[in-house]
Amino acid sequence: MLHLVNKSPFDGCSLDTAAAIMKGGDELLLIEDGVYGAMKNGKGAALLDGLKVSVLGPDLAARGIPEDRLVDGVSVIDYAGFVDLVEANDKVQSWL
Amino acid sequence: MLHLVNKSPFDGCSLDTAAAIMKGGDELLLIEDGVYGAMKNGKGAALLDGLKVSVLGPDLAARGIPEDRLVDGVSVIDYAGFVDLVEANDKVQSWL
Amino acid sequence: MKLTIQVNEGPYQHQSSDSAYHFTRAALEKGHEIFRVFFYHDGVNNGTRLTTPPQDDRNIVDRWSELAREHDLDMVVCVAAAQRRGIVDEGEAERNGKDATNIADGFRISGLGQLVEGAINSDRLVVFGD
Amino acid sequence: MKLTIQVNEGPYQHQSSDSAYHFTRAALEKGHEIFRVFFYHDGVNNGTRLTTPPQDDRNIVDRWSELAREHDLDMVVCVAAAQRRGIVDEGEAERNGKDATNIADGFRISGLGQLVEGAINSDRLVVFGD
Amino acid sequence: MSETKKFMYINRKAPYGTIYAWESLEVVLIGAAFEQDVSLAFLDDGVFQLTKGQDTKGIGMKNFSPTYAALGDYEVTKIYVEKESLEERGLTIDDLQHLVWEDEDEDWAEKDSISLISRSELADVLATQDVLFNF
Amino acid sequence: MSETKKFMYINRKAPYGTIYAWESLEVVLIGAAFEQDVSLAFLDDGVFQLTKGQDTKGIGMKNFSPTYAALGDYEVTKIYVEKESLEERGLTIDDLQHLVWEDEDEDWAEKDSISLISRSELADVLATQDVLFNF
Repeated sequence: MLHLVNKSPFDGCSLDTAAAIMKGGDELLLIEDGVYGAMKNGKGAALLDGLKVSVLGPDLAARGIPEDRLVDGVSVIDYAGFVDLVEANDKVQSWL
Repeated sequence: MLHLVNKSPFDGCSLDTAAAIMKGGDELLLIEDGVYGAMKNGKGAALLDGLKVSVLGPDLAARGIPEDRLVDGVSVIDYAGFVDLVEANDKVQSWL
Repeated sequence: MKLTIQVNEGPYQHQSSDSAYHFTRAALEKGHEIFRVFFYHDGVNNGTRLTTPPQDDRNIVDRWSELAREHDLDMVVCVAAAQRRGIVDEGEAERNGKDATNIADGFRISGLGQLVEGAINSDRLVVFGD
Repeated sequence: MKLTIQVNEGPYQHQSSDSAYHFTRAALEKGHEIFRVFFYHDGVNNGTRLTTPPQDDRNIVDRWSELAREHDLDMVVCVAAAQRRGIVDEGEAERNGKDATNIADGFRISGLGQLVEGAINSDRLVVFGD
Repeated sequence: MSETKKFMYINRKAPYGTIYAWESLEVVLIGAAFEQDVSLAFLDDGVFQLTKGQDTKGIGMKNFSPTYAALGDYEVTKIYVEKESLEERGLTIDDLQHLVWEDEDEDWAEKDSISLISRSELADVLATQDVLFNF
Repeated sequence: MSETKKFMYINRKAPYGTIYAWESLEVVLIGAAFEQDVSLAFLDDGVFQLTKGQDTKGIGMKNFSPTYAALGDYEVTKIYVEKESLEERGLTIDDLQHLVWEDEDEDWAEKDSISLISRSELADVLATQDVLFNF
């Protein structure tokens, strides 16, 4: 199962709930303002511990976040990688 | 100064920021989904301590929250009362 | 008191337009003056005459049009925001080569300066949004 | 894989429609099949031909229309949501007594069943919203 | 279209402040005709959708909360409410509408539609679904 | 229209995910012509609007961040950034664009536009304003 979060960790509880609901084998993809959740020293960092996390590179670049500011172990992917994640997981949960 | 909050205390940080910015003499009005912030035992209750708080009655009724579920000291007003609050304060800050 | 009201969201999706309407009506009933209602961002979508809401629900656009007619309200739709969202009057249709208009009764399309002017000329600016 | 894409927000206000577009394009480039793109809630506002975005910005509506033309996409605007927001084709104009239409090329108005059918017939449903 | 899928509608937003709750319910009602294996989840602010005593006269909007009570007639009988979300909001199950359905196989016995489940149980239920609807 | 008011534009939302940041800036640019006493506040997710190095090619949206650097030319020279909001987000002032203006009264000396202030100082600044714009 692929979990999509598109909100900043300060805007609602989508990242909190997604992280709490995720099971072993699930994956998390941060898109749009959700990419702020993967920042080192940010509010989201603590939530990502032990999770398999990707962020959408184009959204990261738009917001001026260099990749070295991300929590260790986070993958940066493009829209094609997003499609691959959707294919690799049996379903998608958008935490709107 | 009148502070308007229209979001649930679980949806973003509007109530947190409004409560932190409010100064003596300022007033807080909770409207729309913001009315959940005035519920006893809810997440917003702790933030309201010492503040002058009103909630919009029509929004409260729509959401099925009885007045006895509100934090003590909160006033319930209607749209006419909303207008009066805007008039009584020198300006309005909408924490969108 | 003299008021300018700003509406940032379109009809139905968010409660903002409803809240702004009830507030505006209450202010008028109390004898206050509405200098202007300014529709910005998706708020411009309140100004289309093409909606057909369910019969058991309120008609948000018609309600604004009627309030404007009764109280001679100045309801301004921001031109830049309207161009992005597709709210069009005769002038805009001609300028931008559009084959239809959708602006509702009582709304006019004008610039962002109208919001700033509203803020300058009113005692209070009250913003309704998301 | 066969995909249905759901778009819940209108153009420009939220990034949802942009993200859905880039995702859909990437899926097509990889050879996946898009069973349907379903526009719901304010997402129906992506289907108006009356927008005129600034020349230095992307044209969200045209972009969808072109993608549909190139790939023969089925882009469905929910009728109930469209009636609330004022997205109208010839049939809707006639039924609801409207004097104009605003539907853009490549979009068709149909029922919510189209979303459910999309979910049944696709390997994945991917939702973009607020 | 002969295949039956497990459909879950995820409700995480409060009613009236935005239309998502109501338009989500419209999908559930239409979707019922497609005879899939349907369930609903209410978590986060979505639990507020089910509160008793909603009265929208003062805001001039349609009160759609009675529709939840009709879900049983549409054979939508599995409604999961997340315990943690209720508790964080100072709510109990008694603050919510009592939703029931009639079991044809047991002489139309009235049964509860709502199951109060923990976050980790909800995670298990989500894992078994085929399609998740979000609004 | 001869009266001068203290106008403050409040920015609390991240860029690109929603259009509020950009359309707010459009009001600031238009509003500059009205010769009011203008200032901008950036707090909560609004501080993300000012980050350096924004590159929107990959999302196909217009990069409006260079406009902040032009605000000095519009005589918009008072930009308040809330310290607590930066810190909560793991940011420092060095992550933000360096915004300056030229002081006509001091032989066009270049001065910083951004003042980093605490939440309680921001509360004081808000209190002195006549009109608060929110988007």
